[in-house]
Formats: sequence, C-alpha cells, structure tokens
Amino acid sequence: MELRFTPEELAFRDEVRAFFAENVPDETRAKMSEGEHLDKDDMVEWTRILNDKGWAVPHWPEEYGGTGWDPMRQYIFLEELQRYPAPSPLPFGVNMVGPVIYTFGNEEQKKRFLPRIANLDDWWCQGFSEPGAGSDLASLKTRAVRDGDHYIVNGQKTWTTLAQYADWIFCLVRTDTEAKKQEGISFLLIDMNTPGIEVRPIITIDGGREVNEVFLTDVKVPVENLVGQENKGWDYAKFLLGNERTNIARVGMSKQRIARVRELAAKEMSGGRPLIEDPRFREKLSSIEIDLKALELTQLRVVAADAKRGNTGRPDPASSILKIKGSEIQQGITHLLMQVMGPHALPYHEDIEGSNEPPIEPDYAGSAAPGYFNYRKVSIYGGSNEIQKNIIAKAVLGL
Amino acid sequence: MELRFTPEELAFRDEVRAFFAENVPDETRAKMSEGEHLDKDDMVEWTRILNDKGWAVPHWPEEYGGTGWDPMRQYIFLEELQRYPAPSPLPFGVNMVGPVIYTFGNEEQKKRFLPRIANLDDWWCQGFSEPGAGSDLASLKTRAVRDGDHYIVNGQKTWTTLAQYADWIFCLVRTDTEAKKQEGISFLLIDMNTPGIEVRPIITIDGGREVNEVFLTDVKVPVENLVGQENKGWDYAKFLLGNERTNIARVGMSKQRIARVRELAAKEMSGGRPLIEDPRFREKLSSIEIDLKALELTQLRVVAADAKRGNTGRPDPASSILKIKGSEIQQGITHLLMQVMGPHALPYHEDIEGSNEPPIEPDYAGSAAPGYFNYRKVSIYGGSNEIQKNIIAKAVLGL
Amino acid sequence: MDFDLTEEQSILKDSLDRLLADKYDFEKRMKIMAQPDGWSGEMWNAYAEMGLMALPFAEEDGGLGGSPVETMIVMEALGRALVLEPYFATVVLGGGVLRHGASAEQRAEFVPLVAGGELKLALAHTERNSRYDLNHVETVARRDGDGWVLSGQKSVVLGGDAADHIFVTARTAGDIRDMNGIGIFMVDAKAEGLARRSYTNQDGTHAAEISLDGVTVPAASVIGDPGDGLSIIRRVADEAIAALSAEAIGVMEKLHALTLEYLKVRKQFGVPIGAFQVLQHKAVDIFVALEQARSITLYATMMADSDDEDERSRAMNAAKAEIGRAGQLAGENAIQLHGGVGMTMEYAVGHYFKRMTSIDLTFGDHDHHLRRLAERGGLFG
Amino acid sequence: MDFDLTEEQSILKDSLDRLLADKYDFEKRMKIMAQPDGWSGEMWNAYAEMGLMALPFAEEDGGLGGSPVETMIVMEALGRALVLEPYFATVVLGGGVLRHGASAEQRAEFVPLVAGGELKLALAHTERNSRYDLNHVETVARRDGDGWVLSGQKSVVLGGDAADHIFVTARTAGDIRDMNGIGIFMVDAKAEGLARRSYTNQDGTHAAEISLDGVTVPAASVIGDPGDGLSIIRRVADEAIAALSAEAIGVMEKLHALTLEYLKVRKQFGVPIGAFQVLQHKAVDIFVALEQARSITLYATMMADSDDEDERSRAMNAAKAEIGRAGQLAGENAIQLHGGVGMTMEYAVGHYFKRMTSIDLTFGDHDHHLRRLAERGGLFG
Repeated sequence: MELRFTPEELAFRDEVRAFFAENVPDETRAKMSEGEHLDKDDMVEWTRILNDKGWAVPHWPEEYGGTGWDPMRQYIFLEELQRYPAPSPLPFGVNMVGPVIYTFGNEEQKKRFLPRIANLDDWWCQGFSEPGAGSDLASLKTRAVRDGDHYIVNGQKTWTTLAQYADWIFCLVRTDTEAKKQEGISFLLIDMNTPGIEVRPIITIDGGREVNEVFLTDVKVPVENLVGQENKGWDYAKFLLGNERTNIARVGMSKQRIARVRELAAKEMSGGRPLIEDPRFREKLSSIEIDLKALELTQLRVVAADAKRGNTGRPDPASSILKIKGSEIQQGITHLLMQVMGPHALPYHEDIEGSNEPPIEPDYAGSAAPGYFNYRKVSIYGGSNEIQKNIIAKAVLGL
Repeated sequence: MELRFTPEELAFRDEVRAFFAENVPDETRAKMSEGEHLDKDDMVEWTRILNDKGWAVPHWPEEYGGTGWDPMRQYIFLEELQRYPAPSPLPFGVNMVGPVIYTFGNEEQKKRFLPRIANLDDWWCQGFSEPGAGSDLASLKTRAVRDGDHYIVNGQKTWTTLAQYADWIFCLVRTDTEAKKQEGISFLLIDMNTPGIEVRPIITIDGGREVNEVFLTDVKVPVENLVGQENKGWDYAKFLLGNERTNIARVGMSKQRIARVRELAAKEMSGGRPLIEDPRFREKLSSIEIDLKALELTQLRVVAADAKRGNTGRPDPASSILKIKGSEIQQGITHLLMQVMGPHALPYHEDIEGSNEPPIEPDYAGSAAPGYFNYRKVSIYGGSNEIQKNIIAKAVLGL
Repeated sequence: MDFDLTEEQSILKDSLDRLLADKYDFEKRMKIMAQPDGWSGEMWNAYAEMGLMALPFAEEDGGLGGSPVETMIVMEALGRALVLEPYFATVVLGGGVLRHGASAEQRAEFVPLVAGGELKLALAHTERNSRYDLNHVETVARRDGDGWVLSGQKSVVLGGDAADHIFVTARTAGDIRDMNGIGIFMVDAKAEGLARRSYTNQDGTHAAEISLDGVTVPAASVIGDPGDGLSIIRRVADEAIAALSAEAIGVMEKLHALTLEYLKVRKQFGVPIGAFQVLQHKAVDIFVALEQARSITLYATMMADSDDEDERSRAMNAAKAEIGRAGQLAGENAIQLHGGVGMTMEYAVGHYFKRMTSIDLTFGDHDHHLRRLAERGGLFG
Repeated sequence: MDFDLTEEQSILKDSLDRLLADKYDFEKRMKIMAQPDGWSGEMWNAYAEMGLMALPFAEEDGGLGGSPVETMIVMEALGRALVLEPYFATVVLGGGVLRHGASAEQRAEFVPLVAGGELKLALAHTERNSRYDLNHVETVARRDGDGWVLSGQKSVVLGGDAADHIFVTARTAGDIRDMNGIGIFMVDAKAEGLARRSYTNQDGTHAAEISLDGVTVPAASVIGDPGDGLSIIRRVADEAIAALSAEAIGVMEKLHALTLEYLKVRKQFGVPIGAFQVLQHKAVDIFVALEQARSITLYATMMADSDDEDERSRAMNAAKAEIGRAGQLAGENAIQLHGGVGMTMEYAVGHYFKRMTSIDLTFGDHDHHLRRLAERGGLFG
C-alpha cells in the first residue's frame, strides 16, 4: 500500500500543469472561472491545441490516437484540467461515440470518424433520450425502417446537449418493433445536415440553451452508418453509458469552484466582516471540502481498481458513488456561491442573450443563481441519483 | 382566525400551572429533569394526586371520570404537564385500554376496570407485538382456544413496556386461524397473576429495562374478559392505535429538554468559553427550536381540527407529521445533550441497576448517552417513521 | 385559538383566488412576463378594485383596517399564482413605511393614492455592501436648509422599476454601521439626480439599481425622525418577512401540488412513478416541509403586529429560517422528482422553484436568520 | 499510488482476522465483557504473540517498525470485533508518547516491555473542563528538587483501569489554557497519592477517573521538555485520530454487513424487508458513508506520520469530522433498519452503534473538528 503519488506520477502532473499554464487561452480560462458558458469556437480552439499535443483523446487505444497513459495518469490529467480550469474534451465524441466506434464499428467507420472526433472537426451530439422515456431509456420510440441502402428514420429526441453546434448525432433507433424492448434497438450515426432534421432549443430555468429537441422526419440514413449489428444497439448503449459515469465525480472542477467561493466570500461582507469569517459559512464550506477530499480518494480507489483489472471500460458498480456524491458536492457548491452573493444574486444578467448593456454590479454575481438552477441537472441526467441508488442496491448490496 | 389563546384558555393554563407547582412531588420532578427513570411508586403517587383532583383521565367521557375539557384544554394540560416536567398518565391504561373498554366493553367491564385505571390501582401493559411481526402487527400468532367458560391462551408477546410492574395485560389473540389475518383476532384482558404467564426482561442498549417478553403457556382466561365481539379485535386495535398517535409530538417535553440543554451548555466549557456561546452549537439548538415551534403550531392545528369534527378518537392522517417531526426533534435533542457532555458522556453510570457507588462526575452526565441510545426507539415504535410516511403517501397524498 | 377564516376573510380569499384562476394561469403569466414592463397594469387595477391595496391601512387613513391575517391571505394567493405585479413593494414595503413612519399629513396625502392603485412605491434600502444587515447604510443625507441632499447607491430595489415614489434610507449621522443616524426620505422617482437602471430578476419580478447624486428632498418628505429611521425599517422588515413567508406558502403549495400531479400521471417502467416508494417518501418530505412552514407562517403572522420588538424579531428569524429551509427542500425535491422537464422554462415548476429561491435571498436567507436567532439566545431562551 | 496490501500486511490482516473470528465472536465477547475486568488477559497475550504490541515501534527500540498503514490494519480488525482490550490506550496513546516524547533510555527500558505485552499504559490528559481542547490543563506539576510533584484530577482516562504506568500531563508554567508550560510525566499507577476509580464505558471499554494528590515524580520520569509537552500530545492525538478512524471503519463495516443481512432475512408483509425501496436506499446511504469514510481514513493514514503539523492536523480534522458524520448516519440508520431488535443488548448491532458513538466523543467530535478545520482556513484553503 502506497498512499502517495509516485515520483513518476508527480513528474507527470507537473508536466501537465506546465502545459496548461502555457497553452490554455486566457479568455477561456477566465470564462470558466466566472462560471460563464463557452462558445463553440472556444471548444474547437482548445481541442486542437490538445490534439496537436497528442492529448485530445488520452484514453483511446494508441492506434487511434490515444496516449497509452495508465488510468492513474488519465485521472491526473483530467483532475488538473478541471482544476486549472480548462475545458474537458467534448464528451459526446471523445467519451461516447468514439469508444463505441473503435470497439464495435468497422474499419471504414474508424478511419472516417475517429480522427475528426479527436480534432473536433465533427461536433457530435447524443440522440438517446426521448420525450416520456426518462430513466426508462429502452422504451424509446424513434423508428428506423430499412429501405434499400438506407434507413428511413422518424421520431423525436430530446435533452440533446449542444445539438445547435452539432455536425453529427448518434442515435438509438428501433429497428424491430416486435422484439422485447431492449432487443429491437440499433445504433445509427446521422449527419445533422440530412434533410428532415430540425433542432429546437429547450430553454432551461437558468435561461440557458444547452439542450434541444431534435425532430427526425423521413431522414434518410445510409446503411453504412449503422454501427455493429442491427438490433444490437442496446449493448453498445450500455457500454457507452458505462463509460459516461467514470468522469462524473468532477473532483478537479469542484476544487476549482471551492477556491472561487473562498475568493468571493473573502470580498463579500456580512455583519461588518468578510463572509468567509462567519463560522456557519466557513463550516459549511469546510464540510463540503471534507466530502470532496473523501470523494477524491474514492475516485482514486476506483481508478486503481480499474488499472488492476485492465481498463475494460465497464465501470465498477461502486462508481455510482462517484455520481451520487459528486453531484451532491457540485450542487452544494453552487448553492454556497449563490449565498455568497446574497441579494445581488437576484438580478438576471442577460449576458448569454448577447445584451450589450453593462452588467449589474457586481458582474461576477450574474452566474451565481443560474449556476445553482442549472446544476439541479447533475442529479438528474446520466441516470438520476435515485437510479444510481437502485444500481448500488442491486449490483453491490444484492438487495 | 384568532391565533392566540383566548383569555379563558390562558386562565386555564395558569390554573394547571399552579396546580403542578403545588402538587408535583419534588423528587419526581427532579428525576424527570435529569432524565432518570421513574419507579412504580412515583407513578402511582402522582396518578393518585391527579385522580383526587379529577384530572387523571381528562379526555374520557365525563360519566367515566373525564373532565369535559375541549381538545384545546386537553392539549394545554398535557403540554404544561410535560413542560413542568411531571409524568404523563400511564398510557397503557389511560390512553389505550381505557378508551377501548368504555367504547367497546360491556357495562360490567366498565364498572370493574375504569375506576381502577384512573387511580392506577391496576397497572396495565400492552400485549400486541410478537416476535417477528414488527410493523406487520396483524401477522400475530398467539392463539386463544375456547374451552367452556375460558379461553386457553398460548403464545408469546414482546416489547411489552413495563410488564414487570403490570397487574393486567390487554392482548390481541388469534381466535380463528382460518380467517384472513385481520379477521380472526380477538381482544382479551388477562390478569398477570394467572398461572402460565412468565415475564422476561429485554435489556436495551442504554442498559434500561423498559420492555419485556411475555410468555403465555396454557393461560386460562375467563370469557367475560373478552372485549366486544370475538374475531373483531382488529377493529378495536385500530381504534386504539389511532389514539396512540395523538400525543406523540411531545412538544412540552421537548421544550423542557431544550431548556435543560441550554442550562447545561451554559455550564460546560469549550474553547475557553461556555459551549452555548459556540456559534455552531447554538445554531443547531436554535434550528431544533424552530422546528419545535412549527410543530407546536401543527399540533394546535390538528387539535383545533379535532375540536371542530368532535373528538372521534380517529386521528387526522396528517397527524403522522406529529410522529415524524416529533421523533426527529426528540432524537435531535438527545444527541445535542450528549454532545454537551462531550467526553464525560462516555462513562456508564449504573444508577438504574441500583449501584450505591457515588456517580462519576458530573453526575448529570450519566443519562446523556443512554438517553440518546434509548431515544432511537421513538422513530421505531408506534409505527416506524417509514410506516408513517407510507401512511401519508397513501392516505393524504393519494399515491 | 381558532384557525378558521372569518366570513370576510373567506370572501377575500375566494374572490382573489377566482380572479387569479381566471386571469393568471401559467400561460397568461408567461404572456404578461413577456410584455415590456413584465407585469400587467390591468391586473394592478383589478387588485385595487378588489381593495387589496387598501387592505392593511387604517380606516381613518382611507384603508380597510386589515390585520396581518388579511395580508397573509393575499400573499399566499399571490404566491400560488406567481404574481409579477409590485404588490409587495408598494403595499407591504412602501405601505409599511407609510403606516409606521409617516405623519398624519403624509398618510392623508398618500394612503388614498396607494389604496386607489394610483401610486406605486418602493423601499430603497439594500446597498452593495449591506447584505442583509439593516443597519448598514452608506448613502448619505446632508442637511441643506430645511431640507436634505441625498447621495449614494442603492441595490436591488424591489419594484424600483415601477415606483412613482421611492423611500430612500440615508445616513444623517454616525458611521456606516451605526444603529442611530439613519433617515428615511420619500423621493420622487423622477427627481433630478436620481437615476435608475431597471431589470428583471431571476424569478421574473423586477427591480432597479438606483443612484442618487445630490437629490434634494424637502423637509415635508422626511419620514419620521431623520435620526431614527432604523426602528421603522425594522418593523417594516419584520412585516415583510411575515408577508414573504405567506407568499412562500403559496409557492410551496404549488410546488407540492404540481409534483404530486406529475407523480400520478408520469409513467416509467410501465407504472406511474408515484408507485416508487422512494419517490413517495420524497413527496411526503415536501408535504411535511410545507405543513411545518405553514405553521411557522401562522406564528409569524400572529407576531407581526406585536410591539415587543425582541419577541417579534425572534419570531421573524424563526419563520424566515424555516421558510428558507423548507423552501429549499421543497424546491429542490420538486425539480428532482420532475426530472428534466422540471428544468425547462416551459413548465411551471421551475418558475416556482426560482421564486422560492428568490424569497430566501430577500430580507435575509436561512443562515442569516438562524445566526441572528441564535445570537439572540434562541426562540425559547 | 497503490491501495493494495503488501504480502506482509496481508498476512498481518489475515492472521488477526482469523484469531478474532476464532476467539472473539459476539458470544465470546459478551462473556469477556461479563468478566470482572471486562477484558481478556488471554487475548492480550495472543495479540502480543502476534507482534501487535511491537508493531509501531522502531526496530532499534525493539519494535517492528510498522507504519501507520499497519496500525490501520490492526485497528480496523479490532473495530470489526469490538475488541475490549486496551490496545488503543497502551500501544497507540501510551506507545505514541514513548515514540514521540521519550528519551532513548526511556524507550530502551519501556518499549520492550510494551512490545512483549508485559506493560500496559494510559494517557491521562482530559480533565473536567478541558473538553476536547488539548491545551487546557489544570493539573499542576510543582518542582521539587530534581523531580516534580503532581496534583489534580484527570477524567475519562482510557485504559486507566488497567494501566501499569500512566502518562500524566500537568502544567509546569503558565495559565490553564496556555500552549506552553505543559509537561508529561510517567507515573506508576500504584504511586502514593494517585487514586483511581475504574469504570465501564457506554461501549463496554474501560476507563478511570484519576486523582493526583501530591504524587512525586523523579526527573527520570519526565517525558521530553517539561515546558513543551503539548507538541507531543498533539502528535499523539493526531495519530490517535487516524487509528480511531480505522477502528471506526471496522465498526461501520459490521454495521453495514449486519444491516444488509437483516434486510435479506427479515420478512414483513410476506417479503424480505430489503425489497422495500426506501430501506434499500437507506442501506445504500450506509454503504456510501462507509466508502467515503474509508477514503478519508486512507487520507488520515497517509498524513499520520507527516512532520508538517498544520497539514497533518487539517487532515485529522477532516477525517474525524467525516468519521463522526458517517458514523452517526451509519449507526442511526442501522438501528432504524433493524427496528426494535436493534435496540436490544442481545443483538450485536447496538453494540457497534454504541462504539461508533463513543468514537465520536473521543479526541473531539464531528462539530469540534469541523470548527477547527474551518478556523484553520479549510482543507484546500
């Protein structure tokens, strides 16, 4: 048992830190520090910097551009990335469809799509959720009917994150309506420029446009865009969703947000002294810090266990802990940040709508309440925390 | 809407307070303040003082010794009783079997038992729970077989509170094994001196002996001790359990315990000053006070609603709130009281075992940890808090 | 003790509920919110016609002599409908200053105008560094002959966008955080030297940042003793807390009702999600929080017109802390139980959640009031 | 970074687990608890034979040179079995004073005795008014020639009933709460003027109240600098917290396992109660708390031998606070899920709950450590 990083791991961490310090665009870092939304150009610029360095898809097999890092180094990389803060690679390509393609796709698909994902030449979005399905993903209704060399796809997807930027969407579609609900599903790659696709924004309660509805009407998809076998799509989806949970703890990001809370609470006054000196406030903050430190170690234990088993891509069911505690911590921090701003969190700053009026003072208050509202999502998406507890109860506790 | 007590209600409260101040034995009050157990003599002495005043069974119909008070006065009486603090009337007779007898019993039973309950000439205990039944009370197995003028009772009861003092036990017994589980149950009154009854203590984790197992082996019970009709006992039990929940909020007692926490926290030092000045401690205490104040109003709303409907003895299902919040508050206070004592809560003071060694200093620390341990029961008994939430979900929310 | 409404109170409640059911359902509210002002003059007039503006004022001043119970009834209803019109700013805050601070002459002049719906008011007290501390006032009032000259900045002035007259607090003596030396001045919103920047709040209500640059105020516009405005502000703030608590009850009722409805109609895995015990218990948690919050609001309402400042303030600390805690629990769980749909602007529950959140940030959040109560020795101490 | 045990560590863990499974199941523990001393000399010797007493001491002093990881392994196992023998008092506390404070001569004399199981130690530091403040010492040490004379009262001296020698802290200079002027003195438990009243704790372990009335101590029995004992005590307390956290993990593992077993075998309404989703989620809450507590214990173990006092103390604040919180959640929920049976002395779970509670009250409870951490600027601050 060796509970500290090895000298090699520390050296790697220093290398990563130095790279970020030199290469993350200042404006991108500033936006992330202030809790503002990044635009598409920010993401593309940063991804290409990473890709030039060979770090855009660290966990992929080396033959497809991966780094060959062990899980601990991958963890250190993401941790430092979030903590700096710099943007994490766009998950829809790098963590979701990419691994599905290199695991289940054919050679042609690999050649065609993987390099463009790593360089963010293609912006991908995820077409899994449908209205009314919620946590019961397999009840999806979007249909794909074979017609010669094409599938004709009809249906509706929802909660499609950043579809407004997307070049491609990977979709679960029903190709056999007779089979049991998990058994008639296929995994299709669809060009967003195909006629019949319409994207409508869903405005969320924070005023943001992160998610969309995607309507598919007689969309013609070439059969070569089917991944793996017809009617086996549910297996690929489960593989993909397994990958999704591994990074959900977001320890580095929470550390960065805690530093931000501390910084602002040292500026804001309460009862004639800085809020950070208020016992209740600082104890709440410390309480979250303790939870986060424990979560960091829990994450490292999961990473170490992954490393031992070999990185199968199938998560330890105990990683549901990472989702549950990670989201509680992230939500707790957004609430604290809003509390820091007090009454000044009330005004709605319409910055994301492109207003050019000067902000209501103080300008950094603008994202506090929207951040709190927006982060209610983290205990809902990717399998709600209730679902995560069901998973632990069944898979870990055997109840 | 009039949200204050009327002058008449205030005058009544003063009368009650004055009576307690003059009549509660000092030693009894002191024991209750320190969280010590009362012995049988304390209870009998106090009940007879109340009975002489005509206040031993306030909510009973006047023909059986009740006071004729409206629900608000009954509430005030119990609130002041708990707050003084003075012992509440022994519930097994006064709140449980007494109302069953005057509602469902025959004239002979009323004459025979009710006056002796009011004067605590008979100490009653409750024979409902059985090993393995838990919240599924109706799955009881104790059998009563008719044999001429008697029932022969065989079985085992458990969690029988203060059975070691009891003269009588009221039991649910199965008289029809063929019927559905709720429909073959009868309600029997059994003299504890009958041959075949054995009482064995259950020692709880606080070291106390509050509860017992009661074994019944070929116990002969005269048929005149059957209450109401054979096989209708479940109806009477439900009536009884409904009554049980009305006093469970224990607002007055919690107020008294909070005053005690405040008093002791002013004596105990932490970081060079009284613990009560520690922001975290006093905010935790105030947080419980707020909950308690809200609960007091919730209780008054339930009482007022009862008063309007007439006191049917059937509780408002919303009174499950009283059980849930009341137990959370009581448990929170016991935990705070233990925290007040800090390391001095560790020693186990064997006072209840009758040791005559002087106590470990400070003597008032002795009941802190046992009180915390013992009060875990309040979210378990009388229908666990999980069961209470099921009741609200079904009966109030319609889920 | 009696928790039933009187006949008049029942009529008030029923007619206001009917008006709002008719004119202020979620769709209509969204349309009102999209109007340039973000609130409805038509509704404002309807409230005035019902007598809502006159409610808390004394009959001799031209009001209806309503007690805190009437205000509670109104605020609950406004909460249930998420009403956007500046009732709270005008009647509770502005009206509170008039009732507790203004002279007979001032009341004779302004109460009838407010009661008739012809005058909108606001209270400009919060500043950039005051947070929730009522004694923190940096804005300065300098004597100038018989009158005063005001200079400073006020933040998050609720209803400040619409107000015709604004009550501005300013320091006439002492240091920034002194208890004494705070004056209240009634300023015309169009006065020279007063600039306001109006905006929408997170919850759809409106406010303004107000800057005062040498605004002259005549002696007749001073409210009460210019050295002792704080006691008036405290009293108004306590009444405001009771009123906000009542509004919060209306909001929580809807959070609860919408969630319950959703649990019953929304199906997953082939059954209504309300069949899952964990979700049932979360719904129960919301219900319990609502009922406890309702109880503490009754307590706050009972204490709102108490002259015992210490007892009254402790009650308001308790109420606002409980409302903050219960509201957060109810709001967050309502969103969680709705899942993604609760996060969207198109669905009502998120708007209730946001209003609930705003209420916590208005006149002191949960932590602020718990701390204050604890400092005061608690509720029973 | 590597979370696997080395081969030696695995052997240590396995053999201790085997010993305790064999000799210390719940029934056997109940019998040991009922003996007059309340603990087993036979087991004590068995631990010594396994080398547990020698574990943390340096090899040159006659120990096995174990790191905090070895102590963690042992304490977890002792926690799982709810061991009653005074290992913590003798090896962790007493041994800690020897390792960090004693001279080479003192170590040469006493370490082999402790390592061989022949000597039991205790640390008498807590006093009636000290609560969890390590710098609060009222007991007085007065110089007397080369030696010292001690007078005062010590409370809740863990293992004080059984100890042969007791390390007593006493004030050699300064005021009651000064950081400087605290000395540590090794006192024979049979010394003239020392009286002890032994008793059982809530959790079945033992302690004593110790009074010192002019107890003379020779110069050779002073540990370290008689004016600077606090730094030694702090170091020992930090190691004690890491060790207690590990014990708590063992306790929580059993709380979790017993509860899970009960949920599977106990039937109600015709099904195992583990079929109810609400109870499932509570079991998950215990599991999550356990795993988080395990993680923070690893962190505390990693930091236990750090020479950076500030960083080390923050880590211990964090660990003890988390252990307190997680332990309360696990203990209370374990009892709740067991229902009435969990409240009885006859069933194991209540005993684990009580030990968990005692651990929170030892060397500072959750609130104490959270406050200290916050005062220090937090964990990442």
